[in-house]
Amino acid sequence: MNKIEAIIRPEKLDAVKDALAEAGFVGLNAVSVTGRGVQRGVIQQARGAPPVVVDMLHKVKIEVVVKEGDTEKVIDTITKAARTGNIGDGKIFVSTVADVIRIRTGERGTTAV
Amino acid sequence: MNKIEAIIRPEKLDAVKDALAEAGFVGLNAVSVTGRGVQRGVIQQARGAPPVVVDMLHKVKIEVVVKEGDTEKVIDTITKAARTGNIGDGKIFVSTVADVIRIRTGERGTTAV
Amino acid sequence: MNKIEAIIRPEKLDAVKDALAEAGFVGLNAVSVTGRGVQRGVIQQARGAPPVVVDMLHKVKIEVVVKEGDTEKVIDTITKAARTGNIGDGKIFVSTVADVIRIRTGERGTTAV
Amino acid sequence: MRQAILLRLRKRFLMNTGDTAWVLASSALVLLMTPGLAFFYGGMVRRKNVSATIMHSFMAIAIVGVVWVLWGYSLAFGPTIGGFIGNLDWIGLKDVGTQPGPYAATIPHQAFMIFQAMFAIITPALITGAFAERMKFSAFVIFIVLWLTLVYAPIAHWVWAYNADGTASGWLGKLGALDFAGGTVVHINAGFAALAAAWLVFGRRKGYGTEPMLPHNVPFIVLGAGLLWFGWFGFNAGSALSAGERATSAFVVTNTAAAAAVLGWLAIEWVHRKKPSVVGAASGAVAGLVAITPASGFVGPIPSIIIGLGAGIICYLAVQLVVRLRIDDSLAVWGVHGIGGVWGALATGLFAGIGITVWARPEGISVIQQLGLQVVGVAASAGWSFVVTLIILLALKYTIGVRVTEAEEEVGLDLSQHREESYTEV
Amino acid sequence: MRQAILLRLRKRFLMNTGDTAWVLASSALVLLMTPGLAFFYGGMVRRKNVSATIMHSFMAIAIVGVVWVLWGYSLAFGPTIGGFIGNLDWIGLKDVGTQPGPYAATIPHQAFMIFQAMFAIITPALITGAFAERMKFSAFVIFIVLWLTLVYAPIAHWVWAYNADGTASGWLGKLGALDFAGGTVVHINAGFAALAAAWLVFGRRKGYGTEPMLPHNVPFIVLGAGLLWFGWFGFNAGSALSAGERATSAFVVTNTAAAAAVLGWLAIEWVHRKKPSVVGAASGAVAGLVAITPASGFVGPIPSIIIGLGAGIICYLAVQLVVRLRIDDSLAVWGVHGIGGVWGALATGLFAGIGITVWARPEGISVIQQLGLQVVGVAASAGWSFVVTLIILLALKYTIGVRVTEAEEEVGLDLSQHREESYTEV
Amino acid sequence: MRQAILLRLRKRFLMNTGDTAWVLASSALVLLMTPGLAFFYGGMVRRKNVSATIMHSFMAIAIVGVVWVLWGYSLAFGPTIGGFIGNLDWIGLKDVGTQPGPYAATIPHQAFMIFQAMFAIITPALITGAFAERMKFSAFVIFIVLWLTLVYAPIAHWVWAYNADGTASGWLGKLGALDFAGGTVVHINAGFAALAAAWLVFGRRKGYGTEPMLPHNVPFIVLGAGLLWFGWFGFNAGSALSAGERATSAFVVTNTAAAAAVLGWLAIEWVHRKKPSVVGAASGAVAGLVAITPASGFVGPIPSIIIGLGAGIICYLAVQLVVRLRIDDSLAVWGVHGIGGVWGALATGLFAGIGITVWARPEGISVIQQLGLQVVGVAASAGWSFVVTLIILLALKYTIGVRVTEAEEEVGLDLSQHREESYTEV
Ligand SMILES: Nc1ncnc2c1ncn2[C@@H]1O[C@H](COP(=O)(O)OP(=O)(O)O)[C@@H](O)[C@H]1O
Ligand SMILES: Nc1ncnc2c1ncn2[C@@H]1O[C@H](COP(=O)(O)OP(=O)(O)O)[C@@H](O)[C@H]1O
Ligand SMILES: Nc1ncnc2c1ncn2[C@@H]1O[C@H](COP(=O)(O)OP(=O)(O)O)[C@@H](O)[C@H]1O
Repeated sequence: MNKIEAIIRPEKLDAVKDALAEAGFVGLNAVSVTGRGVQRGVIQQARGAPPVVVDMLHKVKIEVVVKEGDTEKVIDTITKAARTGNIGDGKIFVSTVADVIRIRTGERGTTAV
Repeated sequence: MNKIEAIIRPEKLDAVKDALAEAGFVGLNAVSVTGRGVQRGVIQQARGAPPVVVDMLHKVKIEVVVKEGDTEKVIDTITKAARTGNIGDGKIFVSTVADVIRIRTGERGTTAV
Repeated sequence: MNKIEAIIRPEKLDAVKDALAEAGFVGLNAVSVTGRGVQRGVIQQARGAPPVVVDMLHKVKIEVVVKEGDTEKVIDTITKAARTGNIGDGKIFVSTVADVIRIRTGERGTTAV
Repeated sequence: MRQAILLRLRKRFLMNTGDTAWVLASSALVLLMTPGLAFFYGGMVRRKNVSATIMHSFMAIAIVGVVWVLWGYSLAFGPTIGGFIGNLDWIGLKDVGTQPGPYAATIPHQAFMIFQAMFAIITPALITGAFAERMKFSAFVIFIVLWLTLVYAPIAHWVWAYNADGTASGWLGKLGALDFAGGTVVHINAGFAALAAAWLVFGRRKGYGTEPMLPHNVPFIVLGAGLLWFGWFGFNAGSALSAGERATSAFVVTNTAAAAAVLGWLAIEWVHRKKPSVVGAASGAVAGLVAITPASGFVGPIPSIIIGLGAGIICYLAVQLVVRLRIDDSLAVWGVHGIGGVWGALATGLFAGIGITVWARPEGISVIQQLGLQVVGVAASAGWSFVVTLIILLALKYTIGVRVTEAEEEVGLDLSQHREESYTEV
Repeated sequence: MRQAILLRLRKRFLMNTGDTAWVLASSALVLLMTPGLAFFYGGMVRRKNVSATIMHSFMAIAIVGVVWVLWGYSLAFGPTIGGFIGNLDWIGLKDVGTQPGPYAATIPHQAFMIFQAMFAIITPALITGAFAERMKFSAFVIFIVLWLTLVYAPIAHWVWAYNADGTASGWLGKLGALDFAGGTVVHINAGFAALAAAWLVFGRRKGYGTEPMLPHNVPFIVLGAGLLWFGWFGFNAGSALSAGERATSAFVVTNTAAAAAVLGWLAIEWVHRKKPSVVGAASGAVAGLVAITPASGFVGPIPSIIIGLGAGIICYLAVQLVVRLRIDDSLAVWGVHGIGGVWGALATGLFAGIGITVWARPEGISVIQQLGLQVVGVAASAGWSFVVTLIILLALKYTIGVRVTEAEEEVGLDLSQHREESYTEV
Repeated sequence: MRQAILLRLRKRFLMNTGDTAWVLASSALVLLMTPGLAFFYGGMVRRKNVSATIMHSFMAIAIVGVVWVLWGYSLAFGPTIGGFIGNLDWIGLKDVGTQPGPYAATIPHQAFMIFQAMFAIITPALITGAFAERMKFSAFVIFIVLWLTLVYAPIAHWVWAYNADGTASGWLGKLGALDFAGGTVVHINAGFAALAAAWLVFGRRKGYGTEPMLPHNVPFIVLGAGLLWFGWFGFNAGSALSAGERATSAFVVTNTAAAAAVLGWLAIEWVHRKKPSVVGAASGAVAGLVAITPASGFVGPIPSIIIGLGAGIICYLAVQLVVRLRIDDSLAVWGVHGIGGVWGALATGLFAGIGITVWARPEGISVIQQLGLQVVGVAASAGWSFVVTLIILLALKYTIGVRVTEAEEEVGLDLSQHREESYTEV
C-alpha cells in the first residue's frame, strides 16, 4: 500500500476532495500546514514593522492511503484538481505503507484501506 | 524502526495517550486533522444555507515511532484504547523509518527512539 | 529520495528554516503539533482544577523531502539550528519517499524535489 | 429675582441634561451595534472571509459617518420636498446647531442628528450579510454611498421627517404609519435590499449547497449578538429622545421581546432540527430585537412577549424558506431583518397601546385601519428599497462589477480584497 | 403662575431625567455583564465546550428575561408575604407602570424593575461555572426556571423588598443587614448554589486531576473580565437609583477595589506559583468587584482598597482550598463569588461609614452588632441557597438527569448538546 | 416657601443629575477603552505574546487604579506648586468628596476624579505598544508606577489643573494652550514616551525586518478599535463635564473625524500598498480619534472632517517614517498617538471656533498666536515625556533590566512571563 501526501493550495481542497470521491477514493485526511517552495512569498507589512517577504505560505496537506495499484490514479486525480499552472501549486510525495489497521474491526492490510 | 500513524476520534486522545504511556511508550506527537472515511458525515446547516453533509470530520492523528519489535504492541494498545465499535473509529498506518536522530544529543538509530 | 521529519521547539522554527535556506534547501512544510517525549511536561493549573502535569507540549514538525544524497546535510543543518542542549529539543525521523510529483508541471522524481 | 428663576427654569425645561445624557449615551450604544454586527456576521463566515466581512461593517461607519454629515442628514431630515425627501438646506450641517431643534425640544439638534447618524450607519451594514463572501470591495464602497443617498435618506424622510412646527412632514409619517425606532426605515429596508442583492444580482456562492459553510467562530457570533442586544437599548429606548417614561417602557419591552424570541427560535429549532443551537439563540435574539423595534414605544410587556415569541418562530421559518428557494442570502438578512421587520410593523398595528400608559393610540383609528396603515408602510419601504437597490446594484454590476472573480472567491476575500489574513498559522 | 412653577417643580422632583438616564444606562451595563460572563467562562473551558458554556449565560438572559416579567419580579419585590416572599399582585407586571414606584421616587417603577431584572439574569448565570463542561442542556433550562423562582426570588425579597411606604419589608432588610448592590443576593447566593452543585450533585469532570483542563482562550477571559468590570459600574453605582453623590461614591470604590484586588491576587500568586498570570489578574478583578458589591454605597476609597486587596488574597486561597478538597467547582464560582461575597459582607459591617460622607451608619448600632447582622445575612442567604439548590438539583438528577453521558462529555457539550462546533478546522 | 424652592433650586443648579449621569457613563466608557486597547494591541502581536500584551493594559488599570487614588490625583489636580505639579493635600483623596469640586460645578468632585483616573489609566497603556513582545513584566510594573508619578501627573497638571477659584493653575493652561480632552496630556505624552522607549532603550525585536510579525488575529484588532471608538465618546464628550451643547458638539466631531480618518488612511494605503487593509481601517480610526481629541470641544463638523482626513494621511506617513528609520516602535504608538496628537494640537490652533457656536475663541488671540501656544504645549509635553521616560527606563535598564532574555523572547512572553499559553492546541 502507498501513502500519497499532497501539498496543495488551501482553496483547492474542496476540488481535490470532490475529485477523489468521484474517482472512488473516499478515505483521506487533511491538515493545515505552512510551506515554502519555489513560490516566492508575498511581501507583508505589520503596522509598525518593515515589509518582509513572508516565505511560509498557508497550504493544506492531504494524505491518502491506497492500494499499490491505485497510486497513479490518485496522483492523477489530485494533480488535475489542484493545478492552476502557477507557481505554488504544490507537490505530491509517495511512500510505502507497510500495514493498515481499521481500528473499529481490527481488520488489517488492503481490506482495511 | 516503524512509524505508527493512528487517526482517532479527538475525544479518545487522552485515553490513547495514557494507554501508550502505561505500555511504556512515552514519545509521540499529535495533530488535529480533518478526515473522511466510511463514516458518513453529519448534516449541518449554516444559518443562511441549505443543509450539507459535512464529510470532513475532526480527528486527531498521533504519530509514534518505535522499534520494529514494539510495533504490534503499540498497534494493540492504540486499537484497544481508541475503539468504540462505531463507524469513525479511525485507522492506523504503519511505515518504515530509516533513521531516528535525537536533536539534543545527536544519537541515532534505535537508541534515539 | 528521503523525507526528513523534524520535531522541534516552536521558537526554533525561524532559525531552522533560515539555516535550511542557507544550506540550499528551500522546500519544506511545517505544522504545529503537540508532543510528548523524555521532556517532563510543565505543571499547569486551571483556575478551578488541581495542578496537572501537562505532558503534551507544543512543538513544530517540519518536513523536508530531499534527494538521498542530501539527507545527512539536512539532518546536520536542522540539528545545529534546533539544538539548545536541554531536554525537549526534539527528534528527527528519516524515511524513504518513493516518488515526488510537482503538481504544476507534472514532473516526477528527483527533478521535482 | 423671580424673573431670573423663571428664566433659568425655562432654559432648563428647554434643554434637559438628563435627556441629553441619555440620547448621547444611546448614540454611543447604537454606534457600538455596528462593530457588534461585524462580529455577528464575521463569526458566521468562513475563515478566509472574516476580516473582509468585518470590514464591510467598519466601512459603513466610516463612509456613512462622513456622508451623513455632508448631505445625508439634510436629505433625510431637512425641510421636506413634497414629503418625499429633504432639501439641501442643512448640507454640511448648516443650521444644525447645538440648540434644541425641531426634532426634540430638550436636547441639542446635533444630538438628534448624531443619534440618527448611527441608524444610518447600521442599516447598510445589515445588508452586507446578503452578499457576504463574494462582494468586491471597491464596488462596495460606491454602493454604500449611493444606497445611503438614494434608498436610506428617502425612506427615513417618509417616516420620520418633521416640519419646524413639529408636525410630520414625510408622507408615511403624515399618513399615520407607526414606526417607533426603525422597523421600516432600518430593518424592512435592509432586509428587502438584501433580498434584491442575493436573489437578483449576486447569485450563489461557489460551493453553495455542496460545501459546508459553517460559522468559523461561534463565540464571535454570540459576542456580536451580545453587543447588539446591549446597543439596542440605545436604539429603541433612545428613540424616545428623552429619559423618562417612554424610554423606560421601550427599554423594558426591548429586553423582554428579545428574550422571548430566543425561546421562540430555540423551541421551533429543537423540534425541527432536534437540537437547539447557540447560533440559533443568537439569531433568535436579533429577530426579537428587530420585531420589537417599531413597536417599542407603543406596547407594554405582555404584547412584547407575544411579539418576541412570534419573531423567533416566524423568522426561523422565513430563513428556511429562503434556503428552500435556494436564494443565497448568505447570512439570512431577509429572513431576520426583512420578515422580522414586517412582523414587527404589523404587530405594532395590532398591539399598539396595549399594556402601556405613557402613550395612547390616536383616537378614531381602529385596529384594522392601523393595520392598513402599517401595510402601506411596509409595502412602501420594502418596495422602494427592493427596486432602487436593484437598480443601483445592476448599474454597478454592468459597469465595474460587484462580484469578485471565482479565483478570488476561492482564495477568500481577506487575501484577495485586502491582502491580509485574519489569523496567522503556527 | 407660582402654582404652575411649583407643580412643574414637583413633577421634576418626582421624576428626574438624570436619574432615569443613569438607571437605564446602568441596566444596559448590567445586561452586558452576562455576555461578559459568557466570555469569562467560555475562555476558561476546553475547546469542545465553548459554545455550550457561552450558551448557559445566554439562556439565563433569555429565560430570566421572560420569567422575571411574568412572575419573578412580583415574587421578589411585590407586596410581602410575611417578609419572606412577594405575593403575585404584580404578576405579568400588573401595576408596575412607568410612574415612580415604591422603590425609587425619581425614576419610573419599570426602570427599577428592569434594572433588577439584570441582576436576576446574571445570578444564575454565575452558577453555571460550577457544572461547566458536564451539564445537560435540557435539565439546565428547567433548573434555571426553578432556581430563579425558589432561590433567587425569596433571597432578593428578604434583602431588598420594601413596603409601599418606603420601609423595608423583607426580613433581612428589616433586621438591618447591609447589602448595597447584591453581595448576598447575587454573589453569596450564586456561590453557595455552585458549591452545592459541584460538591454534592455533579461530581468531578472526567479527567479531573489527571488531564489538563487549561483555558482554551485567555484573551476571551480578559474580554469577559473587561466587560464585567465595565458593566459592574452599572451594577454598583446604578444601585444608588439616582445620579448623584451616592452613585459617584459607589462608582469610585468599585473601580478602586477591583484594581486593588488584581494586585492582591497577583501578589499572592507571584509568591505561590512563581509567576503572576493573566487569568489570575482577571480573576482578581472579579473577586474585587464581588467583594465591594455589598459595601459599595457604604464605604469610601481607602476602605475599598483594603476590601479589594483582601478579596484578591482571600479568594485566591479559597480557590486553592476547593481544589485541595477535590471539589470540582470547575470555574471556581464558590471561591470567587461565594467567599468573595462573604468577605465583602463582613467587610461592609466593619468599614461601613468610613471615608464616605453621603451616608452615615445607622445610629446606635455598634460595629460588632453590625457584624452580627452581616453574619445573619450571610448565613441566611448561603444556607437557603445551598439547601434549596441542592433539593432542586437532586430532584432533577433523579428524574431527567443533570449530567450528560460519559460519551457526550468526552465528545464535548458543543457537539452533544447543540450539534455545532465552536470553531471550524482548516 | 419661596425660600425653600430657591434652596432646592440652588442645590439642583449646583448638583445636576444629568451632568453626573453623563460623566459617570463617560467614566465607564473611558475605562472600557483600556480593555479595548488590550485587544487592539493583542490582535497585532504574535500568538506567543498575546496574553502578555493584553496584560500590559490590564495592569495599567489595576496599578493606576490604585495609585491614582493614593497620590496620583493629588499630584495632578491638587493645589498647585508653582504651576508645575500638585501638592499632596489630596493624598488618599483627602478632601476629595462627593460635593461639587473646583473642577466642575454640577457634578461631585469624585466624579471628576474618577473620570480623570480613566485617562491616567489608558495613557501608560498606550505606551506599551512600543515595547510589545519584549518587555520584562516585573520591570513593567515598576515602570508604570514611576511613569505615572513623574511624567503623567506633571503634564496633566500643567494643562488641566485649576485653582479653587476656577482659574487655570497649571502653567500651560494659564498660558492659553488649548487641549480639550487630552491631545497633549494623553496622546503626545504617550507617543513620545513610546519613541524614547523604542528608539533609545529597547532596541529591535529579534527577527525585526527579517521575520514576518503579522497580526495574529485581525478581528481582535477591530474589536479593540470598535471598543476604543465607543469609549472615545466618553473621552471627548465626557470632557465637557456636563450633558449639554458642548458635550454634544464634542460627540459629533469625534465621530466625524474618526470616520474621515478611516477614509484618509485607506485612501493613501490604497495608493501606496495597492490594497486597503482592515488593520489600516482600524488604525485610521484610532488616528482620527487621537487627532480630534484636543480639538473636540473647540471645532464644528466641517473642520473635524479636515482634521480626520489629515490624521489618516499624516499618521500613515509617520508610521512609514518610523519603519524607514528602523525604529522598532512595534505597534506604531509614536506614529499614531504622538504624531496624531501633534497634528491635532496644531489643528486645534488653526480651526478652534470654526463651525461651533457653544464656544468662542478667546478674544485678542490671533490664529498665529494660538498656533504658537499650541506649539509650546506640544513641545513641552513631548519634551518632558521623552526625557523623563528615557531617564526612568534607562535607570531600570541598568538595574533590574527592562528586556527579557533572548531565549524568553523566542519562547514568547506568555510562557516566559506568565507561564500560560493564550490558546490551547488540539
Ligand atoms: N522539498 C520539499 N519538502 C517538503 N515540502 C515541500 C518541498 N518543496 C515544496 N514543498 C511544499 O510544497 C509547497 C508548494 O511548493 P512550490 O515549490 O511553491 O510549488 P511549485 O512546485 O508549484 O512551484 C510548498 O509551500 C511546501 O509546502
Ligand atoms: N484511505 C485513507 N487514507 C487516509 N486516511 C484515511 C483513509 N481512510 C480513513 N482515513 C482516516 O480515518 C478516519 C476514520 O475513517 P473511517 O472510515 O470513518 O473509520 P472506520 O474505519 O472506523 O469506519 C477518517 O476520518 C480519515 O481521517
Ligand atoms: N517515539 C516518538 N515518536 C514520535 N514523536 C516523538 C517520539 N519521541 C519524541 N517525539 C517528539 O519529540 C519531541 C521532543 O522529544 P523529547 O524526548 O522531549 O526531546 P529530547 O530527546 O531532546 O529530550 C516530543 O515532544 C515529541 O513530539
